[in-house]
This record gives sequence, structure tokens and C-alpha cells, in this order.
Amino acid sequence: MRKTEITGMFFYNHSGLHPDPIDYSELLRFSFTFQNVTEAFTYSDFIWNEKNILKKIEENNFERIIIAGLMPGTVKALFSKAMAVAGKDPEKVMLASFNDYCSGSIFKTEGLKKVLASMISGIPYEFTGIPDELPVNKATLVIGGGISGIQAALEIAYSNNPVYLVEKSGTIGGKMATFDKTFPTLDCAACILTPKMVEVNQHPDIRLMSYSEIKEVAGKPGDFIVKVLKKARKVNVQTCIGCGTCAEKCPAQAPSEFDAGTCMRKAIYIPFPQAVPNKYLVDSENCIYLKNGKCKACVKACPVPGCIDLDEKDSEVTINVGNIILATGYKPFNALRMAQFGYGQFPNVLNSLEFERLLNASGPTGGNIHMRSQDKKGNWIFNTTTPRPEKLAIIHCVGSRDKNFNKYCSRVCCMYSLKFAHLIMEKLPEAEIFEYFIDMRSFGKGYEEFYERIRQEEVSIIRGKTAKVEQRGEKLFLRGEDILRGEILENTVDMVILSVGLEAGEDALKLAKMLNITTNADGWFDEAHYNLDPTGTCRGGIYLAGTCQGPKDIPDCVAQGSAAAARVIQSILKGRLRDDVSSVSLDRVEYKIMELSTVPI
Amino acid sequence: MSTRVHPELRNQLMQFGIGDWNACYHCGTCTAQCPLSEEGFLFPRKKIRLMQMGLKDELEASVEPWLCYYCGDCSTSCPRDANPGELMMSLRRYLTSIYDWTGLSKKFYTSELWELFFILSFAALVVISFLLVLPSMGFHFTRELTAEGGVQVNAFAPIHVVETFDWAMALVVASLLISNILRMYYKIIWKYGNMKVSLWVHIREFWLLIFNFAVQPKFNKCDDKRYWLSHWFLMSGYTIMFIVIVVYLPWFQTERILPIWNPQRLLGYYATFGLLFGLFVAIFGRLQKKEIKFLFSHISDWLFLAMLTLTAITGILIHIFRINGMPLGTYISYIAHMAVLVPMILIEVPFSKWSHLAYRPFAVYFQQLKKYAVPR
Amino acid sequence: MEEPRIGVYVCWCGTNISKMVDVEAVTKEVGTLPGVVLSKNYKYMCSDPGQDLIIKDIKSHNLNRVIVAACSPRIHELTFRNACEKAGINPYLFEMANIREQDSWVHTDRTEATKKAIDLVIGAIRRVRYHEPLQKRSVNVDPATLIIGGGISGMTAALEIANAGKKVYLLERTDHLGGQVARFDLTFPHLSSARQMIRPMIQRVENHPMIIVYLNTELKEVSGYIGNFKARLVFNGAEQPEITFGNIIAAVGLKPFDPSVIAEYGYGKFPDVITSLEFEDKLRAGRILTKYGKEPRNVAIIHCVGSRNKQYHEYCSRVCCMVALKFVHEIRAALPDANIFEIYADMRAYGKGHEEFYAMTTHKQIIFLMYDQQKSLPLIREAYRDDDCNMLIEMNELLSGIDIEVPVDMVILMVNMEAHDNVKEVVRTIGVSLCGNQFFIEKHPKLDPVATTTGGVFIVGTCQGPKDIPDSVAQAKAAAARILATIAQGSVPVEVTTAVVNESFCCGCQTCISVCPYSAVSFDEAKKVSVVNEVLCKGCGTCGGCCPAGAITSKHFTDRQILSEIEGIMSMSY
Amino acid sequence: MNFRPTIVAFLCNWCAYTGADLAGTSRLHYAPNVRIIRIMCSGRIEPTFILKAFKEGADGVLVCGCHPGDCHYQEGNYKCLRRFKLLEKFVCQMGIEKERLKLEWISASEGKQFAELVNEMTAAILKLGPGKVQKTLELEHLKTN
Repeated sequence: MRKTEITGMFFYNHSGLHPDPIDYSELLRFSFTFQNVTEAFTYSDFIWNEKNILKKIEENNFERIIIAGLMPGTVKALFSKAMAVAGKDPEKVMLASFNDYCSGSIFKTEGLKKVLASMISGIPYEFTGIPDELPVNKATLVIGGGISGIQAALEIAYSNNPVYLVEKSGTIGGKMATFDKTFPTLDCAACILTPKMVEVNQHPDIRLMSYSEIKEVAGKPGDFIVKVLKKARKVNVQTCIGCGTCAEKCPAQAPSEFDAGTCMRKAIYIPFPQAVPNKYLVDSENCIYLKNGKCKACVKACPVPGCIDLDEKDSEVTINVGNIILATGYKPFNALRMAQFGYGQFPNVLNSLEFERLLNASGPTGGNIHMRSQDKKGNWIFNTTTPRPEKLAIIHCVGSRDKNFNKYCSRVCCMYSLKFAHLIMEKLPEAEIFEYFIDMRSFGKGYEEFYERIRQEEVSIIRGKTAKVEQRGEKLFLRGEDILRGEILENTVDMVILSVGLEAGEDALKLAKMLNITTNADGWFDEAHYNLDPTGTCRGGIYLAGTCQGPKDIPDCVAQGSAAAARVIQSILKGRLRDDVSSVSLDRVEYKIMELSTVPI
Repeated sequence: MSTRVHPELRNQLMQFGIGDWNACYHCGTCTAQCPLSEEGFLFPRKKIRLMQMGLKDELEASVEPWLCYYCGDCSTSCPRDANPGELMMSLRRYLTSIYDWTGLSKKFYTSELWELFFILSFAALVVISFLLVLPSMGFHFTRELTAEGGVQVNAFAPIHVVETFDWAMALVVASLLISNILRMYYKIIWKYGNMKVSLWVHIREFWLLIFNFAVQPKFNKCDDKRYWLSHWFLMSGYTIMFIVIVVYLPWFQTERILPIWNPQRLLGYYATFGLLFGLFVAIFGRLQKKEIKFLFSHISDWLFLAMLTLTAITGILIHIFRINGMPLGTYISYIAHMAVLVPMILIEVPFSKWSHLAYRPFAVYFQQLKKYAVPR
Repeated sequence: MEEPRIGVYVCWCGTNISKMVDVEAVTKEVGTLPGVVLSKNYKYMCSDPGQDLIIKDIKSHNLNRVIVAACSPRIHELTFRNACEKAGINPYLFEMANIREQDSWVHTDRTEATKKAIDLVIGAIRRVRYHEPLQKRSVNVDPATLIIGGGISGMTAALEIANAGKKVYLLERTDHLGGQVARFDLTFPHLSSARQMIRPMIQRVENHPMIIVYLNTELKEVSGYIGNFKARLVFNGAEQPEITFGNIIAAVGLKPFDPSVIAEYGYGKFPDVITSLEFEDKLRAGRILTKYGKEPRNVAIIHCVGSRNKQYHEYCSRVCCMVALKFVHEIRAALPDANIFEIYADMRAYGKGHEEFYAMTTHKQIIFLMYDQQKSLPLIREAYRDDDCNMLIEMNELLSGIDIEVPVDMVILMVNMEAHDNVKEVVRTIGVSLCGNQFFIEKHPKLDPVATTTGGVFIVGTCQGPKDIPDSVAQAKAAAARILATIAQGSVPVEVTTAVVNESFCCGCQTCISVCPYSAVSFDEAKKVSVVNEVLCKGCGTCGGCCPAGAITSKHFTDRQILSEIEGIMSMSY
Repeated sequence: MNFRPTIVAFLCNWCAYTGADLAGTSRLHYAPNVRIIRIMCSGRIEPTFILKAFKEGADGVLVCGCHPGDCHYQEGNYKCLRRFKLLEKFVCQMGIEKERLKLEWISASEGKQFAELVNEMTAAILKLGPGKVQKTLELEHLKTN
């Protein structure tokens, strides 16, 4: 029987976190309450090397060792070796990893004790820490109308259950809708996304709430009460026919968010021609009437009486749902933070989202690449009157893999940069293209093949990142080390594209607080279990999909969107769902351990 | 022919102040950032690579570390905290120890106890010689120390004795330094690579050596121009002092106090100002730790700064006491001055930090030779 | 037959089509053809306003046939069929002309491309005239699911479905569950125990009342169709009772590449050149020892073995870089003084926490060396007699450009993941296709990564392409979601464009029965004619192609439709 | 006037048609002479389709299916192959050059191969000159009237 095995506890309190969030002294005390734990040590007690550990094993005749802490696997091989040398079973080295099982929230001592108790008793926490099941409301809330949210919403709707899809902006589609082509197959993003958007709009089980935000979440898993703020669109969604007469007459302009600021839109606008819902909305900040009470040009122009109501106020709706799927996506890294690349300073230094719009057939230049220029009012925009660039540089890892900005890799930039190179070649066959990269991360299905293909095309792919961009006359000057050729590469180009990384959305922290879930240091939502439950959270009935959990590409987002839906449909079919992980008390875990110890599992 | 990698070199290099250089993931930002890095002489990244792999011969044949003036931009922009600037600095220490055939340099760099021991021994020797040797040469403490006797530096420290000693010291230091430079030449030009440099090129490019010594134009290529000036002041002050003390001592150390506009005093004042200004920037920066180049200071850096400061201060004290006719103060300062100066010159110039005075211009010269090298 | 009233819509697809095809000319050219009531063009036909345009026209112009000339029907046929249906006409009265993928994108001469577009549209006009309304049908879905493969993907999918209270048959070829993960020691990037993760999962699967696990079992044959499959299983050579189920998930995984084909590495020749999985075994046994029982002083890890090289496999195996970095931590813990060399090509630390993990390993005093995985592989050879190491690796180090020699005692080859040997049989049995790399082809690489072109058959985990545990698990759950949705609905739509026998023409030769791969055609002994089971029929049309009497019609691909299309296409060629 | 041949191609939906689409998504350029007709499986192809194409004036007919063993309907492509062999003989006997009728296997990932195939066939037919079937038929028609 496992319980009688003499166990040595080793607390690996060497996480590198300052201050260490874990109360090791209390855990040490707690582990001694188990009679099979005869000794317990921390990393600071003695030098953890083979000799000392072997001595401890032999002195105490440990039959089993538990290493507990953050990333205890770091030292596992040392213990396995010591056990093997001592002539014992190296497989008896167990890890009580505090990174698993809802990492962020479990740093509380109570939660860690639950894990420890299970581990020491030899019964996996997976069996002891199971929360109660609660009845579930069949309706589901999906927050975020990007590709992940769309996928999750459709998936649930296919099972004939109601879905509320709440989207912050005026249209669903998210970032993907702004892209021209997708890597590596180069099929056009709109061609594959717009049918799904249309389907969302047409599906009888999906209630689309665009231009709305989550204000408050109350209730418990299976029965959440959510307050949704419906921002005043000032255009009646039911009666608007999307004719665009209002926008024609509107005298106020603002940079178009959908076009990443590469062109101007009116104060009454539709984000893009294929927007869903295909209805106009008013940008209150730039509307002249809302600023100084005079204008109403749109109201006069509108052919539908009463459709535009500039005095409409924000309203609030309360909905009851059983499950919530978070698909809030990402925001691009703000390239202004990296002053050395001159973004915002030199007009022809672009970030990748701007360049996507430039490439897009429905973008400001109809898919032609032109230099940025100033319009009459001084706005920096793109149009087709300016010359086309002849030399372009693409800089990878802008804001990513950098301790000064974001330490993590943004996962998609390498591939979209390669895609850019290809599309530039296609549109400007005479152009010279330079790509500066560190490591080429073309890891997905068909990605390596795509990289190979771009290498065969006449693109200079240079290992070695540039340090800065300088403006020299009309041109941009870059200096870099071509590592593979062992030379300094000095280039004068017309346009520089910064492959900016992905960052957690600005509402992520707010939402995390509202939903009582955790994020990691970078602001990405924490999953329930890194490997086994990448779409769950430690709260019952709340799931993650897409880039709000961490950067990922479209197929991975879609897979996650569907995966998040799996749990939702499952709970509806069963009629019950699991409560929060934290709802299980230590007593419950201990009781469960006792119960399971007596029956074989 | 393949070169064997030597991971063990890491342990050796670590002693020269290099921290964890493995953090570098070779993005190339540092090289791109560095305006001094040029075709054929790429750094810092490439040197980090050599260190990571422990390619000893390649490292020893590098001139690049001497081309770096440590503006610190590479370290600021490094995405991985690999601190390339400090790595280059450490590499300079390592190379200094490699050029030195006596092995003392390595001892001094790797053990502060050794360095301190040597410094203190030399200082003690100086003090003892003053206290024991001088009286035997007819210097009477009782008489000469009173104000009535006036300040008689040349009597206190007989000029011909000091001058002889100076020359002897200079000779020792110079021969050590020259032999080290020859070793440097051997490692960089002679031994490494299949290349040949004609004698004519040696002669033709010699001006670079002088020019770089006097002006340090490379330093001025750094994006941050502020430190070029302070460094130049320090360097020129020190050099002037060194020359007047060693070569023109009878002219410089006169009994009579010359008028203030006399070149002797003006030169002295300039040199003092140069030293103090340079020192102030270096010490203040290191204490403030605002800039990356000042963040990591090896013990040898501090010792060097401390000794130079002490030399300057004691030198100023001598001057003040002398002008004001205070013999006792003058003499004590003089002994103190010598007690600092002698070990500093003997240790720092051939074995430690000061040696860069010679290595840097020579490195530029050797770099130029390498450019004109033809395959053998 | 009612008089056709055809509406033709030509799509610009932004500039995708309009750049190479004179859309206006096409619109004008076909507008006057017999039967064509109207002909229009629009920037994006697939968009909401585009579809609305069709719907409005159908209603106001009383159209009974619709043609959209746009992208490939593989992309948007369904979209427009739905639009037609919404407007009240049968969706099969719609036809699409592919003037993007097969015209504007592949040609460079605008006149020729425009001419071709006109031909294709005329073909569609002639064809659509003979289209007949077809009725959508659906079949009930058996709530049970068959999952092939008991690795982590298969088990995740099984648990996800079973936890909803639905039955799962889990099929595993070997004698244990767990797949490749069961061989791992730790997982990256949190260095958690793979064993402790997989064991409870296996227990849970084995003890789940709704999961029936078949070990040592092979799939012999699958028959039936979406919602109603049947399978014959073979356990230890003996055939098992037939099982029935509504959906299939293939989670057959991949297997490690055999590096002995790479001459440079001498795998098989040098005993201390081992694969990553063999090294995992050593780690789990707690001893990292060379063949001579000594602890290696120098360990080298070579990345991309069999990957990213056209001679072996061109694709990247997606996980090896991280596994190699994981090994660094483990080797460093067990052998604190060993020299570790990581010989890599590009460090692919792309996932959540991966780059941070990579940064952590650099503090483990490890030497990274870069090689060109395409042009020059490192060469492993025996050390010289006076060397204090067993082997030497000769390589060109790219980051320095220097040819170096690395002393090593043990070399770990990070082997690629490749398809199982029997993958062709599997795909044949369940009716999916393989791509050039022998991975299962998904329905759409972006928007449908887990479904296949065969209804009711899903692919998850590494058999769809190499991936790490979280990505495999996400896919498994995604497939489970799909299946749960169909189970919740209770039924799924089935193939409409089936074959049908005109009994009065059938001569009873039974050729059709012999050619049908789905056994959908049977012989009615009483009437002496062939009969098609319309649920089993998948609409390939082979029976129609070989019927000597012309008695079999393939719905939506009738002789008349195709012959008219040929006529239409050729009508302008002179 | 320059001779611009017309080739009618019958492509199966699952492999060849997808491959032709892939040629498009990969922007591989090929001769604009081919007119593609989609069918579900190459097994569906009846000799009459091919003869009809020639009769309507096609200068060449191309049939593409999945590679052996890859057929979406298991073995439709084999059925096609068998029938095709017979038809090939027949067509030759009718006086149509063998190069004008081709059966090739194109998988869903072989966009490049498809483009090359079309180019090769176009070149071959350009060499042969226009097909004579339609003209002959017209002459026959005139004679009989």
C-alpha cells in the first residue's frame, strides 16, 4: 500500500521569484502531519548535490521522494539518479509541481496543501480535487468576436443552444478580418472568414451584441448574471439599411481603427464593407454634433426616418448564462516604445497591422504598396498618389523576445513576415526585400515548406537583427550584422515594416478581476493546466479561447475556440458543470483521499 | 582543419569579471548598434561567440576588444541582458593577462589579494627608502624640516637620485610593455592565420599608431560623444605628467617657484586638471551607476581609480605645501606621492589597466596591418 | 420543365479577380444569352450585401437559376446555396464558375483570362438549365464514438465525450494507453512529470463507465456513413463483435524517425549516439551512462534530425527544440559538471512560456552551436586515441563561421516525428486522405483543422501534423465539441447528390454493383434491377460512368448537365 | 490568326480540382487554354464526355484523378484508368492523335505539377495544330446535305 512508503519531502524553494509567494515553512510543518513523511528539507537546508542527497536517502531509508515547489522538475534528474544509485526505484521520485493545477491562484497555502496532501497520500490530485457539480443554464456568453469567439459561438450554436456573442467594436471579425492573406496557404482571410461572420449573424441561436462591453459578472458557475453595457451606437441596427448616405455627408473625420489608422473614416461609419452587422455607428468622440451641439448632417441625409438618434445614451442589459468563454484576443505591441526603430517619427516605418491594410485589396490603396503621405489636414495616411517603394526592410521580433519589452515569443511574426515578403514580391516584382530575423520559427503544418519557398524567391533573408532605423534624406538607413555571411550590412530602404509582437488586450486585467481569474506576468489569462486543460480556467464555467491565453496562429485559435466549446456543450448535455477549483476545501480533499485509499482506483 | 572547442575556458574567463555570457542568443543587435564594428572586425557578438565556444587561439588573436571604448549602447539594447559591453571589457583584461609573459598580470586580475600585496609592498619600499636611505645621503630631518630652511625638495629628494630611479623604472616598465606588445603582435599578426604583411605596410601605417594614441579618434566615433573628451583630458594629463616626470624631471622639479605663466607650471596645472576631470567623471559615474558602462566595475578598476586619485591628490598637496613654504607637509606628501605613484606605474602600466594606453593604439595599428595582409 | 430564369453574378473579389478578368466585359457578354434574365457584378459577392443582392433579385426578378462566377466552389458554393435557399429557391438550382483559383490567379494575359471566364460562365449557364431541385436529407446520429489511438489526444477526446455521458470506443494498437507521452520523463516548459500526468488520465479512461477500451486491437474495416458507422475490430488476430457508432476520431499519432539512414550520425554504429526517446528512457531509469557504464563528460544534443531537410523530411517537427532544452535541465541536474552542447538550426521556442524557458536554459552553462540543417550536417566520428572523449563531432558553426570539432561522449539525436508505417491502411479504412508528408489532411488548414472531407470523421493530435501536448489536447477537445454538437442535435445532413437507378432502363447487368466501393448498390431480385441505397451512396458517380444502359443518373452530375457544360464551354471557341 | 488551342479538362473534386485550386492559391501561372469541368470522381467520366468535347471542337482533353490508392471513393480512379485505356485505342483509331487525350494523376498538393502538365500539353497540341474532329464533322454534315 502506498501510504506506508517512507517518504522524504524536498521543498524546492528556489523559484527565482522575489519575494517567493509561497509560505514554505507552513508547508513544511504541514507535511510532517503525515506519518509516512519522516523528513522534510528545503533547498536552503543543505547543498543539493548527489552526495548529500544520496546520504539523506540512505540515512532515512526513503522509499519515495516528493519534490515540491515551482518547477521542481529542474532538480528531478538529480534525485532519480540518487535513488538509482541507492538501489531504489527512480520512478518513485514524484513531483508536486505548483505550476500545474491552476498556477496563479493556488499560491495560497490552502491550495498548495491540497496538492501536497494528495501527493503524499499517493492519490493523484486529479482524483481528490474534483469540485462539486452545479446545475447549468443552457445559455452561453462568448466575449470577443474575433475568429476564436466566432468559432466557439458557432460550435455551441450547432448544438442548438443559445449563445450571446459580445463584441467591443462595431463589427465581429477581429484582427483576422483586417488581414489580406493568411500564411502559409495564402488564401485570402476575408474569403474564409466572411462566410463565418455571416453565419454568426444568421444563426438563429446566436444573439450578436456588437459595440457592447461586459460591465459586471456576478453569480456562480452554471448561473452567471452578466451586465452588458450596450454603448450607444446612435444608429438603429434594425432599421439601418447600410446605404452609407450618412457617412457621405458627415463632415468629421477620424483615423479608421479597422484600417489601423492608415486612412480616414467619417465620424459616422461602418468599420469595413463586409462588417457584421453591416450597420453604421457614430463615433461620439469625433461627432461634431456631440461636441458642440451643431451639425446633424447625417440625420438630415438619412433616408430612413428615425434611424439615427445622436442623443441615444448607453444602456445596460442583464443576461443570465451558464458558461462564459473568453476570446478577447490581443493588441499589437506599441512600436512607439522602441524609439530606435523610429516608428511614429519616420512616416515610412510601418507596423505590421498597417502593412496588412496596405496589402489588402479593400485597404486604403486597394492592395497597392505606396509610401505614406500627409493629407490636407496633416494626417499621415496612405493613398495611391505617392510613389511605390523600391526597397523594403522587414524587421522581426519587434517588442518580442526582448527583456526590455516582452520576453516571450509572439509565435506568428516570423510567418507573417515571410508572408509579407512573398506578397511584396507579388505586387512589386522589382522590389528588393530584406528580412532581418533572429531565429526563423516556421513550426506549423506547411510552414517550413513556405519558408523554403520564400528562400527560393529573391528575398534577402538575413540572420541578424538591426539595431536602429535612421532617416537619411528621404530614405531610411539600417545597419545590421549578416551573421551567416559574417559581414556588416548597410541598407538604404524606402520602407521599413516592423513585425510587432502580440500583447495581452488592454481589458485583460479588468476582465480577469471581474471574472476572478488570474493572468500571468505578461497579462495572458492563466489556463487551468498547461498541458491537459489549455482552454479551461480554475473557475468553473469560464473558458479561454484564442490569443487571450497566449499568442497563437489562426488554426490554433480555431482549435481552441472549438475546444472551449467542448466543455460548454458537455455541461449542457449533462445538465451540470463543475464548480471552481477553489471551492474544494482541504478537508474535502482529505476526506476524498481517505475514501479512495480504501477502494482501488 | 577544425578547431577544438574548449568549454573549460569558461572557468578561466570567469575570473576576469565576465558574468554569464551564455544569455546571448545571437540576434546581432549589438554589432549592428556599434559604430566601431566594421567589415572584417565584427564585435561584440562574434567575440561572445568565441568565448562561448572557448576558442582560445581565436580570442587571443583578436584586436576587436581594443577597438571597443565601452559606450554601453550594446548592453542597453541587448534583449537578453547578456551585457556585451562588459564582456568586451572583461576580454580586455583577459587579453592583457595573455600578452603578459610574466604571469603577474593574470595574478593581479584574478586575485585582489595579490594585487594589494604588491601595491603595499612597493609603497612600503618607497617609504622605507625615503626614511632609511635619504638620511644616509646627507639629509638632516631636524634641520631641513623647519620652515627656516625653506622647502628644499631637491635636497629632500636629490634630483639625480630620483631621476636615475625614474629612468630605471621607466626602463623596466617600457621593456615589459614592449615585450608584451611584441607578444601581442605575435599573437595577432604573426601566429594566427595564413597571412603576410609587408614591411612597407608596417612603415606606411605607423602614423596611425601615433595618431590614435594622441587623439583616440575611434572613441569619438561612439554615438555618445561625452566621454571622449573626459577620457582625452585624463589621458593627455597623465601622459604629460608622465613625460615631464620621467624625461624632464630636472626641468619640472625645480627648487625655485617659477611665475605662474611659466610653461612648467601651466603644463603642470593642465595635467592636474585633465586628471581630475577624467577621474571625476569616472568615479562619479561608477558611484551613480546610471549608465550601463558604470554598472559593473571589476576590483582592478576601483584600485586603479583609487591609486590615480591618490597620486593626483598627493601631487596637488606637494604643490600647495611647497608654494606656501611648508617643508614638513611637502615632504610627507612627497613620500606619499611616491608611495602611490611607484606601485601604480610598476603594476598598472605593464600588468593592468594602464596598459591599454599602449594596447589600444597598437591594436588599431595591427588592425590596419591585418587589412593589408596578403595570404601567405 | 419550367422556363429557366437565370441570374448571373460576377464577383470582383476585391482585385483578386478584377485585376486579371474584365468583370464588366464578362457581365455584359453573358447578359444576352438565352435564359439569362440579369447579369451583374459586385466587389465581394460572398459578403452580406453581396448575398443580399442575390436574394433580392431572386425575389424581385423571379429567378429560378443562379450563377455566381467567383472563387472556387470548394470555398463558397455552400454560402451561395444557402443564400438561394433563403430566397426560396432550391439550393441545387445554383451553379458556380471558378474564375479565381482557376483563372485570374493563374493567368497573366487579361484578354485570355477574360475569355476563359466568359467560357466558364457560359458553361455554367448551359449546365444550370438542367439542374434539378434536390432535397436535403439528414440521418440520425448514433451517440457512440469510435476513437482510434489511445495517446493523449485520443484519451482527451474520449474523456471529453464520455464526461458528457456519451459512449466511446477507444481503440489502441499496442498493449497500453498513453502513447508517446507515456515514454517521456518531464514535460516542458514547467518541467512537470509526464508520468504523473498521464497515469491518472489512463486510470480515468480505463475506469470510465462510458469508455470501452480495446487494447491490442486493430481496426479491420469500417462501413457505413456519418452518424451510422459500423466497424469490425480484430483483437489478437480474432475478430470481435461488430460495433456501431456515429462518429470517428482518428488520433493515431506519429512515430519517431529512425536516424540510422543519416550516415553522418552513425546511429547504430556508435552505441552512445542515441535518439531522444532512448534518452527519455535513460532519464526515467535515473542513470545517464554511456555504453561503458561511465557518466559522460560531454553530451551533445543535435536538433532537427530528419527534419527540415529535403533528403529526409522537409517539415519541422515543432516540439524537438523544446524537448532538447528540457534535456538540458535534466542533464545539468544529474551531471553538474558535464559540458552540454546544443547543436541546433533555429531555436523554435514559440509557445506560451517557451522563450522564457529557453532563456532559463542559457544559464545552465550550455554551449549552443548552430549548423546548417540543409547543407552540412555535423559529422560524428571516433575520437583520436589520445583524446579524453569517445567521439568527435565535426561541424561548421554558423554563428562564428568556423569549422569546429566538439568532443563528446554521448550524442542525443532529436528525431523528427513521422507517420506510422500503417498510416495508408488507416486512412483507407476510415476514408480520409494524406498530404505529401503523410499527415492526415484536414478539411481546411485554417478554419477547420480537425474535421475531414469525410463526414463524421475527425483527426486530432499529431497525425494531423506534429504538435506539442497543449495543442494536441486543444484539437482533441475541438473534435469532441463537434461530435457533442451533432449528438446534441441528434441528426446530421447527408449527401444529396447520390446516384439513382431508372428501373425502366436497367438491364440487370449488375456492373454497377461490382464497381461501387460502398456497397451502396444492390440487386432487386424480384424486379431484376439495381437499387441504390441513398444513405450509403457518396455520390462518386462511378456506377453512372460504367452503366451500359444509361440507367443510372448521378444527381447533380447528370450526363445532360455535363454534356451541356461542355457545349457551353466550347461555344465561343471559334 | 494564331492558333489558340482549347483543352477541356475533367478534374475530380477531391484531388485534381483541389490541386488546380492550389495552383491558383500559389499563383502559379500556366497557359490559359484549359477549361476545367468539375466532377466528383474520375470514375464518373463516361467516354461520351470525352468524345463530346472533341466533337465540340476541343483540341485536347485532359482527365485528372487522384493518385492510385488516394481516391476519395477508394478506387474510382482505377475504374477510370481501365475505361480510359480502351477509349484511348478507340480515339486513336478515329484519327485523333494520341497526344490530344491524356490521363494524369494530380493530388491535392500538386498545384505545381498541374500547372506544368497544362503547359506541356498546350505545347504538344500547339505542335500538332488544331483538332480536326469538328471540321470533319462539318464536312460530313455538308456532304450528307
